[in-house]
Amino acid sequence: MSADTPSVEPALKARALNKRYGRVVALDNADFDLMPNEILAVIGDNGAGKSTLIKALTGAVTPDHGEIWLNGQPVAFRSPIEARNLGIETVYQNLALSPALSIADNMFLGREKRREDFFGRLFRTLDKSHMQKVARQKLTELGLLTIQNINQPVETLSGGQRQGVAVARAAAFGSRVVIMDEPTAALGVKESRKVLETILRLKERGLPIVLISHNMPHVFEVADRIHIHRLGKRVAVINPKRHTMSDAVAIMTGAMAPPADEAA
Amino acid sequence: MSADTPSVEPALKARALNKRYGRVVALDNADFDLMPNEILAVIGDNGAGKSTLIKALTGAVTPDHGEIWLNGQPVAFRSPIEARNLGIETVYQNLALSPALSIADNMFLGREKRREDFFGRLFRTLDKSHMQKVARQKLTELGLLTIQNINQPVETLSGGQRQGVAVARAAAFGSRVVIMDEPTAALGVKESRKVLETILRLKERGLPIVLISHNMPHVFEVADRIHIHRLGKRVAVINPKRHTMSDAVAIMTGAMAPPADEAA
Amino acid sequence: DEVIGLITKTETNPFFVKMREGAQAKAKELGVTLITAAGKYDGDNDGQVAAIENLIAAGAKGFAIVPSDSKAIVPTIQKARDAGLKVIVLDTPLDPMNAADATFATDNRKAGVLIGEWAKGTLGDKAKDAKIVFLDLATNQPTVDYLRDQGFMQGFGIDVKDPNKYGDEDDSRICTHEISQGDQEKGRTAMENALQKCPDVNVVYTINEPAAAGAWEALKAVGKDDGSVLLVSIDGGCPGVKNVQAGTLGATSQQYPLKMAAMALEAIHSGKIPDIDPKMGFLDTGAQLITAKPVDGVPSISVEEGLKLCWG
Amino acid sequence: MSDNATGSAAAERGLSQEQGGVASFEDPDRGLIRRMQEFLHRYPTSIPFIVLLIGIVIFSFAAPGKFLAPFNFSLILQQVTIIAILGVAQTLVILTAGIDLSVGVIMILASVVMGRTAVVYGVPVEIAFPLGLLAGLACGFLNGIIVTKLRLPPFIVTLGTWSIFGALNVWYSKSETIRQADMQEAAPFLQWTGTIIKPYSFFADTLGLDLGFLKGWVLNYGSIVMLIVAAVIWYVLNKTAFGRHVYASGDDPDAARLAGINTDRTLIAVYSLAGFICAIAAWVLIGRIGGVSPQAGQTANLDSITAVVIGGTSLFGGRGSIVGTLVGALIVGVFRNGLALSGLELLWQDFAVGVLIIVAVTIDQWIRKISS
Amino acid sequence: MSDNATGSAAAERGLSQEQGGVASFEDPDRGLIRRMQEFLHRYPTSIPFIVLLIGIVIFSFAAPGKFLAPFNFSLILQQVTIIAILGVAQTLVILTAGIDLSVGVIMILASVVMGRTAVVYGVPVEIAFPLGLLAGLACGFLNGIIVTKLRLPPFIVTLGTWSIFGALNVWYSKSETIRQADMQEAAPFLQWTGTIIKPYSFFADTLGLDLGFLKGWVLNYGSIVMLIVAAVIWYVLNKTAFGRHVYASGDDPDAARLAGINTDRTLIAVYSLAGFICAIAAWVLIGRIGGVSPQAGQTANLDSITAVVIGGTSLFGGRGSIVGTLVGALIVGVFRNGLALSGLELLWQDFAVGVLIIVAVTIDQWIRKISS
Ligand SMILES: Nc1ncnc2c1ncn2[C@@H]1O[C@H](COP(=O)(O)OP(=O)(O)OP(=O)(O)O)[C@@H](O)[C@H]1O
Ligand SMILES: Nc1ncnc2c1ncn2[C@@H]1O[C@H](COP(=O)(O)OP(=O)(O)OP(=O)(O)O)[C@@H](O)[C@H]1O
Ligand SMILES: [Mg+2]
Ligand SMILES: [Mg+2]
Repeated sequence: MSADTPSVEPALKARALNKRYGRVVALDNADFDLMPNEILAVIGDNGAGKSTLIKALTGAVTPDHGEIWLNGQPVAFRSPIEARNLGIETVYQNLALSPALSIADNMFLGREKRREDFFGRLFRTLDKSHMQKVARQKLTELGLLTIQNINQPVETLSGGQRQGVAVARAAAFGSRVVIMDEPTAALGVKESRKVLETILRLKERGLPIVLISHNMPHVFEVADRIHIHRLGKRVAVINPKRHTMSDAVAIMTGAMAPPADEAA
Repeated sequence: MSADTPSVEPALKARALNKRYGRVVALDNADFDLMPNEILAVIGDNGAGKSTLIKALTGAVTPDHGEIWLNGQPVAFRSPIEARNLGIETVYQNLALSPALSIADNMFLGREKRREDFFGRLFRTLDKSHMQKVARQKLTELGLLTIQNINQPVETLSGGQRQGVAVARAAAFGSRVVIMDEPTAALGVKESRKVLETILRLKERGLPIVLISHNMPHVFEVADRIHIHRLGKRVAVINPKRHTMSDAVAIMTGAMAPPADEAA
Repeated sequence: DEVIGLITKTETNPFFVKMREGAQAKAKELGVTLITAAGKYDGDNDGQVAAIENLIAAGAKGFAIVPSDSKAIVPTIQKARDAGLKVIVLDTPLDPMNAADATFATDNRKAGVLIGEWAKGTLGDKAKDAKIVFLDLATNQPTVDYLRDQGFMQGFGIDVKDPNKYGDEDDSRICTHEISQGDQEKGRTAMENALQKCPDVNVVYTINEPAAAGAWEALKAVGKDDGSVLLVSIDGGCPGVKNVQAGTLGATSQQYPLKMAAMALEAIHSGKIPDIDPKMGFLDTGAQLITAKPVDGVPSISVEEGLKLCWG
Repeated sequence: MSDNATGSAAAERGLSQEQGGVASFEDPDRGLIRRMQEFLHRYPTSIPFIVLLIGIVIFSFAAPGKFLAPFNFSLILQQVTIIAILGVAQTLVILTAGIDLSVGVIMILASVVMGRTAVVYGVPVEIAFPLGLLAGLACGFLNGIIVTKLRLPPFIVTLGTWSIFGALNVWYSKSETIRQADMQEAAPFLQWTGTIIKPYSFFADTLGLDLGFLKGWVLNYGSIVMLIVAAVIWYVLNKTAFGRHVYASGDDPDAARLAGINTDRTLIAVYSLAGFICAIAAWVLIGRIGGVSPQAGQTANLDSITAVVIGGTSLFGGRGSIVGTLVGALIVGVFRNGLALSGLELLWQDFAVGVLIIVAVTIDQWIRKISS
Repeated sequence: MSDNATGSAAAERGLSQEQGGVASFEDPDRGLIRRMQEFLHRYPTSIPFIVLLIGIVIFSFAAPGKFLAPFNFSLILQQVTIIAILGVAQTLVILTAGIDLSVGVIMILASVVMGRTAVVYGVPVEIAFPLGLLAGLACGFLNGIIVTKLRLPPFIVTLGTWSIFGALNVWYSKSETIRQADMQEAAPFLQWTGTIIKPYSFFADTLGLDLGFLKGWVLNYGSIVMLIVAAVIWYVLNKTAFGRHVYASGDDPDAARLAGINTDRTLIAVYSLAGFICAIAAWVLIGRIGGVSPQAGQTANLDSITAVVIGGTSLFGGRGSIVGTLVGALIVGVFRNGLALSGLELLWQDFAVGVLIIVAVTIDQWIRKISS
């Protein structure tokens, strides 16, 4: 199996992850490999277990069994904080935003910037204007120009604007791995394009990226490799240059057997 | 303006809808026309005001000004219930599901079926097994086969499964107008296809459908007319047969002036 | 192993805490097991009903109870007596009184009368145009509340109208009734509000000594701690008696919870109910007026004696 | 148009070859523990029963003999009846993400209306009793109207009406207790809930069955009223559309509204029903003490909320059950009774109640965790 | 691959022609009412002040003369001080979607520890006072630990610890009051918060300013302590990262955790801080009553929650403000004082308090609605 014996150490690797909820099996001996500085797309049917896989990798869910390695080191995150402290930044499918907090507050949640002056050092005063400026700038980079007020509570944003905030946050702070679970689902044509550009830009910065998406054209446009998830496990990893979209969809839905050389 | 003087009465019509939140203007004199038995797509940037438009049309939000007609009758819905009682069924972008209730409960929420026997008539006992059967069937029609337990609380479903439940509900119960706000955003390739098929099937049943989507291929595939929303108002209604996707996107983003004949 | 119960109105009121302590000491002396219980607030009938039931289940020989609602508890006490338990009522008699095997009470009305008479006597001629503030217990007037309040009025020479209810009097000397809940902090708040209404107050009746201590703080804050206001109370706890000694409290009626409890335990244990004056209907454990400034015709004891007898 | 659908069409070509068939992850391993887990997972309402059982076992050691006597269990049942009924009312309200601080005072007010109207004003009990029920219903209805029409937080509304109903209670009752003897004379029907039945004699006398294990076990009609109230509300919550609407309204009110539920009507019905149930509790209360004590019931709010929360219902609404509330009330009753019998000093009884409540809920949560 | 991107690429061709530029919907119409609306919309914390003002106006008619006197306002301020401080503690907890039923008893326990240790056991106040603060902190810490580590609902936890701390209070205090005179002798520092200052004389004597409008207005150090506590917590909530975490933890705890906030640590800190603030309230309480009364403050829980909720903080967490709580406490204080001065019968005062609370929050909501 090719994916199991890579020449370089994967940035993020998992073996035999299992997770069940009552009688529902969400992960069934799932494997995962993210190589350094690649864009890995994860595709699969609704309910295949993609989000659960991501959550297991980032400590948001504790797998029942299975092992995870970050850059070759075994890790066992007990909470998303631990993953984040090691530089893994994630856009969760449900976005993980605090509805009543403002856009700027949400962007910097958990890594607020203090003022650099006396007050900041002594009283830990936040540098709100700086954070607002940066937040505005990051959103503009993603083309979210219709946001009129950076202090608007997130709950008053449109579905797409909200997603933009989550993506901007991950893109701005990811330092080792960036994981995005359907980042463009609610986004418009223009904004989706910007997100893809952002992903490519992150790759240029040397980061590996995991992209979960149901949008095959997007996947095939940016992915270096495609992890196909089905019924709770990885069934294949394919090279988008050597397979068509229709092959990928066929494997994903079980219509086609995974290619022998790339089967996981 | 062509859209203003249609030969037949629109199924749903609105003029000069306004809605502001504090200093944010979400609807700015927006017009809307849905012809009988057509599929009308509504497209627009994130934050353009599409969802607010839909909410204003269905009573989920009360517009500050503006008038609405259903089949030529002026209406002023004070709550979504009134719209629903007149046969307008909506898939809201945030889905409007009760997280702790089961899939079957959610599908039949507000129109539960009673048992037909003595108990049902006397004690209003619900016919749970019937509702579960129908719910299962509707989900299967949408291709959501990975749902293992119809009594699972909706909050434990994957993002796509959840959306499937909301779409199935609207498709099953819409009797006059069906409105779908980004129904395929979280859906996989297969499931999206089924939703488009469902939309076409609803049209065959003689219903007019409103489809909000950022997926241009989907829009151009099924829409009879395309309402382009920008900065809180309708800027154009175009015929997908006479315009390209790139024209639509250009009008939507303000890069191109709306075509004179079809400008709203 | 003989079990005897003690049920008080509330758990934390020092009056009842001392009563329990007295009972505990007596129980040890007699070699019996004491089970204590209490209502959750003044007026909690249901808590006391449950406590009595539990004592029946525990096979107690008998119990002493300070009833929260002296009428409503009667059927439950009947049930206990039917089950063979001896019941001695403390402090507040039942209605009807003979529903218990015996009643060891302080006459709360009489305690009120004592401080009323003392206040009247101390004021002398000025009593005619006194301005009186009442700091009472609660809006719904639990038994002890109206007994003490109306007793004070009787002693002071006010026409009480309905003797089982305050607030219906029309004597112009009554300036206001305020609610203190017998709580020191609320006592202060009540007195502050009363002072706004009656700046020329010169007599303050308080339901208990914590309320009196709170009231005194309010008086002090406006400079009325100069003896221009007579503050009277009921209980006779050690802090209260010391306040009489210090002159912050004019007089207090002292009651004897430890004595009551000890006597009750003794009686239940021995099965010998002491003789009771048939005229009174209950055994009076006494209430004595404590003041540093005795008034003719009002029996009182000195602060020193009071300190020897005080309970907390 | 020619360039519409190529991209996604390309992807969807893959679908044509798809094979049907439902995904099946079904799991074969079903040992005893696994089956136990599944049972608990499927019937989470059984978990509080386990906690209750643990409590009973503990106290049968802490207060040997006395605690386990059938008569004592009868007592516990009688002691928790009122809180359990109020708990049912409170559960309804809490399921809608509300809270009702006025249940206790509604109960007292209703008992005063029933008792005083019949005994003091001499109105026939056939009128006084429904009048009391109506008073409860009206109080609840008022709560519901204010909550929905003025869109105020239920906490504030019921805090306000608590004061208001309390004042009305003092006004109407004049704070006068109605004695058992007077009640018996004027309106014995109101005391009916306190009537004791002995199941043992019942079976022995009427059916000729000698069910020895029932000896010593007594019951009163109040407990039966409680069970009926709980059963009816259980039925309403689980088997009728209204019940689903109650859950949905508390779970996510906005979603419920968008889904087409008239949440206002649901809430008004819930508060009214809760008020009515409080009036039934009033009836049971009269039976329990034989008369009417207008000062009672001040801690009933907190007690009823406690029963609800210990029973596993979430204060945030939408999740919980009536059975949980009954067991919650029983758990607290068992603790209090057991501690009282244990002969512990009052002060340490309080301490122990606090500890036990926390421990009980911890065990509950722990079983839930391992069963999922 | 050749068939990848055609579909969406076709659509995206439209983007190349796009013009930049931020969307601007800015609205020019800005009349007086509009500007007022915008002010309220932008500073929603100002709304409770308006309600407070309305209350003051009403009572200046209902109890003319007395109510509006500066001295009476001083009284109201003193009367609400303790509840306001406890309200600040309660606000912290409620912002995290919790509730603290133990604030009142923590306050009492801390006051007993301070007072009894100093007066009865003769420990120097320099030790006894910090010991009291520590006791409050420890109680809060215990609450926090149980809530987070055992994952129990805060309602249950603090209900349990309420019993536990209450028992400890009875045990340590022996229910014995400490008299003002004894306190004055042994530990006058503990009474310092009750010391009265007269701002008028202060300005007149030290600065030579004759600020006539200050005449009659007195203040005590307790009120100043309250303002300092409120200001510090306001600062913490609004200007520090910890404050953001408090809001986020209450708003949507799952989202906060996923976003990388250590919600457990935040919660433990919040409960500990709340306990500490309760101990400060204990100090103010000693100043107010001059000594220590182990039975005081039994209604403080409900009162503090009331202040928080009237101040506009949501019991579901994540939304609310300290300023609101202060104003909420003041509103209740004004109502109670005004009604007491109005000379209304006690029973109808209770009635009126209930009505006024509902009316106050209704007006608050109504202003909020028209301002949005
Ligand atoms: N309750 C609210 N308070 C304040 N602003 C709001 C509120 N609801 C919506 N808005 C604002 O109104 C504008 C329109 O929002 P809307 O949800 O209608 O956009 P949309 O066209 O549906 O966008 P998307 O495609 O991202 O779903 C946005 O700028 C949004 O921030
Ligand atoms: N907390 C839970 N309890 C029970 N079942 C769950 C829970 N979370 C997820 N599941 C189930 O696990 C399966 C996998 O869910 P997951 O969210 O990982 O799917 P997904 O691949 O991300 O789907 P989508 O593309 O729709 O987002 C689904 O069948 C879902 O119903
Ligand atoms: Mg997913
Ligand atoms: Mg939208």
